Amino acid sequence: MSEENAKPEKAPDKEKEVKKKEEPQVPKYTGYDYDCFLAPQELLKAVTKLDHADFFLEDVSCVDMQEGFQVVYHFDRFSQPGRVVLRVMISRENPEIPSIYDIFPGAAWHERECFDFFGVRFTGHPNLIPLLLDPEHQGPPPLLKEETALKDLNQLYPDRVHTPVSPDSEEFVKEINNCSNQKSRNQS
Amino acid sequence: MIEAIPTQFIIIFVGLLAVMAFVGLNAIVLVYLERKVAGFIHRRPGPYEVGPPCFPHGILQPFADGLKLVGKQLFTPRGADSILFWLAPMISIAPAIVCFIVIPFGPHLQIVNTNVGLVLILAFTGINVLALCLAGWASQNKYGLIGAARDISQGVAYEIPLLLVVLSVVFMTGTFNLFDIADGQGAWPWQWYIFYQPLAFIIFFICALAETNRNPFDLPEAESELTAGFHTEYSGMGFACFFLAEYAYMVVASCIIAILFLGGFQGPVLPGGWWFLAKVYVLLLIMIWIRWTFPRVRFDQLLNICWKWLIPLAVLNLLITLAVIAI
Amino acid sequence: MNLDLRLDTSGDFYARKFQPTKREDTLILNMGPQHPSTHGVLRIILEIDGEYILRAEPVLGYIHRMHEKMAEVMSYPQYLPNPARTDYLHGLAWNWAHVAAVERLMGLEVPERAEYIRVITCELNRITSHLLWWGAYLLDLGAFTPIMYAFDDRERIQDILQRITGSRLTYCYYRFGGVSNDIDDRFIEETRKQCSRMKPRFKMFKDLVTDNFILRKRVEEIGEIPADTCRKYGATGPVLRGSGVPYDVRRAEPYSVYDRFDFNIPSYDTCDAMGRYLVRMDEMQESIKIIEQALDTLPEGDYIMPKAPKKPKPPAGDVYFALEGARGKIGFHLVSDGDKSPYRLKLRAPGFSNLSLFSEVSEGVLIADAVSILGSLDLVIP
Amino acid sequence: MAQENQDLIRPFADTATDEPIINQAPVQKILNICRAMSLWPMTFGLACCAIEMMSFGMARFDSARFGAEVFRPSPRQSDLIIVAGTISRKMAPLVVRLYEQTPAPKWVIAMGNCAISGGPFVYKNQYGIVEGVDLIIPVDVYIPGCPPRPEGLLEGLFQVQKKLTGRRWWPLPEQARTSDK
Repeated sequence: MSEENAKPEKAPDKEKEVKKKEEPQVPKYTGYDYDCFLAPQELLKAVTKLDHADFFLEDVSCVDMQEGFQVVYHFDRFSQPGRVVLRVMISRENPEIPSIYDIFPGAAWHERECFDFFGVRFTGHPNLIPLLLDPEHQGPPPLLKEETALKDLNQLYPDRVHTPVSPDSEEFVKEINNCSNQKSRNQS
Repeated sequence: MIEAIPTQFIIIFVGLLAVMAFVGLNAIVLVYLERKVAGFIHRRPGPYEVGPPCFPHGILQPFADGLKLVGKQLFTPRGADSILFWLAPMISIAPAIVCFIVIPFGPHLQIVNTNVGLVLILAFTGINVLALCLAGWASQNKYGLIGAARDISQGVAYEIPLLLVVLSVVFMTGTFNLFDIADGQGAWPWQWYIFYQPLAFIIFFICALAETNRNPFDLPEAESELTAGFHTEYSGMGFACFFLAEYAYMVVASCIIAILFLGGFQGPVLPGGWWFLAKVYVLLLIMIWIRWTFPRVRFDQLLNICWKWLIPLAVLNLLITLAVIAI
Repeated sequence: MNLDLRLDTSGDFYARKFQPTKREDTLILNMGPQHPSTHGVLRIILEIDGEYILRAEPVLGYIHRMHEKMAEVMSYPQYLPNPARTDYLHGLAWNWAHVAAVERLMGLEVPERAEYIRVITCELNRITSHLLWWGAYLLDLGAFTPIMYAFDDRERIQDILQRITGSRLTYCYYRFGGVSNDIDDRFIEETRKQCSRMKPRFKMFKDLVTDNFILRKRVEEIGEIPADTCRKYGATGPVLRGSGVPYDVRRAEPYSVYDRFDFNIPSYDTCDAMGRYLVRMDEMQESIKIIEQALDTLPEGDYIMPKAPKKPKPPAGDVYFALEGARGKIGFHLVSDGDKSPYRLKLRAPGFSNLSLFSEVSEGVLIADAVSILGSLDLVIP
Repeated sequence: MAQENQDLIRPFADTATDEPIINQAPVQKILNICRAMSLWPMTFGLACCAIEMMSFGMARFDSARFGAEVFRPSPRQSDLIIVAGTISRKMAPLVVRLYEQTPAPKWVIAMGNCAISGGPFVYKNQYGIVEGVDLIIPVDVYIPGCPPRPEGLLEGLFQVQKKLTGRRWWPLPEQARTSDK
């Protein structure tokens, strides 16, 4: 479990330099302090945990890829800054994911935006109507990619494991409590 | 044949024509003055280039604006009550003109000298509220409706301290006749009633700002809240009439203040008419100055000022006046 | 004559979704999209009882300009001029966010001088943004004159920036690995002069406007946003700092050379519009402090990395870069597949999150207060 | 591009207006001069260009000098519609409505590249904007720029005045410069 989250930027500086020489194709800096994949049904549990840990929602976005839609949730914290990113894979055929509106009401518009651009349906959202798009917009959601342009997870995130983490796991709890940006984000 | 028309009627007729010319001229001067003063406060030139070289500083700007408004398409919105919609600007401008009939501009410059001059003016200026109410209601526009509602509550509220303050002056002088009130004061500032009634003057000035819908009390047409308030739907001359009426009421209010508190046409050296004009224009300049300086108050604050402060103070002022007179 | 004013919004999609409640005496009012106080083209559907707002729902998207789609179509350098158009008041910050996200992804080093130049220009731009907000906010409150004074300073700063960046408003000055051209002595001199000119003017602004009692009555205790509401909605920037949380990206996750400067993060725990107002007024002074420090310690060197790639092809992966704009936290989530254009770009516009709490805050306030709250959020609608 | 999106373009605005009551040439000529000298713009900003439109009214450029001072928020009272910014498809019907709400002698300035042709936001498969405001309302003067400088907008105002009265009222910049020497 710990291996899949040991990302290059979390590594100490020396190792980072070494890795850069070995694999120049991996981004040096990602801006994430904790990065994990989640199963859709466990999203709400994880978000509740983040809420209790005083995180705030930065945004909700969506990436269209071969395996389906990757819905990305970014969280950060005021008191002890450290960015957590939750990634949830959902299928292209049935793009449904629970809405986190009840926990973070600020997610409502971000989710509506995803609905606009990708057609992802957020179950439990109170008002899932077009936000930015013209309600008379015709045709498929505009940010969907053509079949030929789709990339898969291994192409986009080489070099890491994509199996979901459980929000109950010790590691998740530890990471969200301890995450801070001291190392990975000092960029000067 | 000539005898069939009473002289009084001819005087009023000629006087009305003169007053209309005066109101029109005043509006033109005030529009220009307002923009120039605004420009001065904003540190920019204001109207400057319009007009041939023989009319520098954009003096012709108000004429261009006026003629342009005359040439604008008149527009009755769908769903509006067209009779009331077009009646409203007329009702707004007409009483303003009538008010000028009883105002003594100078010792010998008054069209009708009547014993109830002050009452007449207060009565006629009250009609403006009705006009704005009709305008807002008949134009089938929600902003207009809210503007009208604001105007009614504002107008009704501010009539009360206004009347109370006027009463205290009337008790002092014992007359409603504007000429007599002005005549009763001396030529020098310490002989004016502002010296005896400073509180009344302040209350009256604030009420006058509110009654004429000037900033900071311009809530019926609050631009950033209600786009243009009660005259949102008016184009061309309808809008111009409201504009004209606003300036006419400003002049009326300044005239009344000048008569009640600043000695009217009284003044040393110069003939009375000039003194009157000077006082009125100083008051108008202060009004313009206030407009470009202050933010707008909120609606409930506006009413609070009136009900919680001005009315009790006006009553107090009246009681003190009565006590002093009785003693 | 049709007097049933409740019915006439029915022709529109959003109005149909916004049905009036069962009460008979309410009015549905459409504020915008063309309304002087919604700053551009925001539309707010209000249900009002008299002048009290029962419900408010902002409708946006009237200037949705497809920035995210455009990023996928265009290559990185082609997309350079566009982020500034997302938030046209603080264009340099967006420009920076785009450039920096790509730099982080590629591991590009930026010369120190370029970082200093970026800080100076970005802070100048932040002052212009706050000045415009200040003028426009007072315009919302009915005072016309302050905006003229604000534009006086704004135009001077724009002249300084224009000489060096080449545009007045929608800047495209930063390049991958540096900035497009070096600053010269005249720029430094003019900036110093402007900084020393601004300082007494803030005192004048305070005496002239901030201490005005009518203004105080209009903004104090209006639109109280508790810090927890900010957290729930993800509000950042002056809105958050006006609620007593001194969170600033420049301090929380220092990017560029911000950790070398000494500046305060102003915050007021009154949570009301006055707090947000004062935060912005203080922030301008802090920006001047930063600019002066940066000018004093400006290092020599390259203004752009000599071997900066003209057509960058960052490696596959994703990056999240956040920086502090005038309105709050700007986020760039860039997903790259190793090609010449991004695979997916998500922009986090701070105004988006800040506006989403409006409907909660504006419940039960007067229309005039709603205008005041809306102004104090300082919106540039995405 | 235009052909692909033909079905999505909004209908053209209704441009019918009333005949003038006094349709005499000299009267109309005088009125036209007055109109040219008092063009009241509508406070109608759409995007970035709106900020430059604000600068145009502010102390430095001061449109008041040329009579275009009174920014009216209500379309009923304005003569000049400055379309300042990108017209999204969502906004297009409202632009048409605002145009139709403005009473008869009215002029339209398309300010900036977005209003002229869609500007930088035109690319393959774009889904959200109208490529040029002249597809939905008639335009009198186009001002290129992204955004145009306030001086450009002033020049656009002069062009509207020229269109109205048939002559240019203010000296050209070159002449102004030579007359200074």
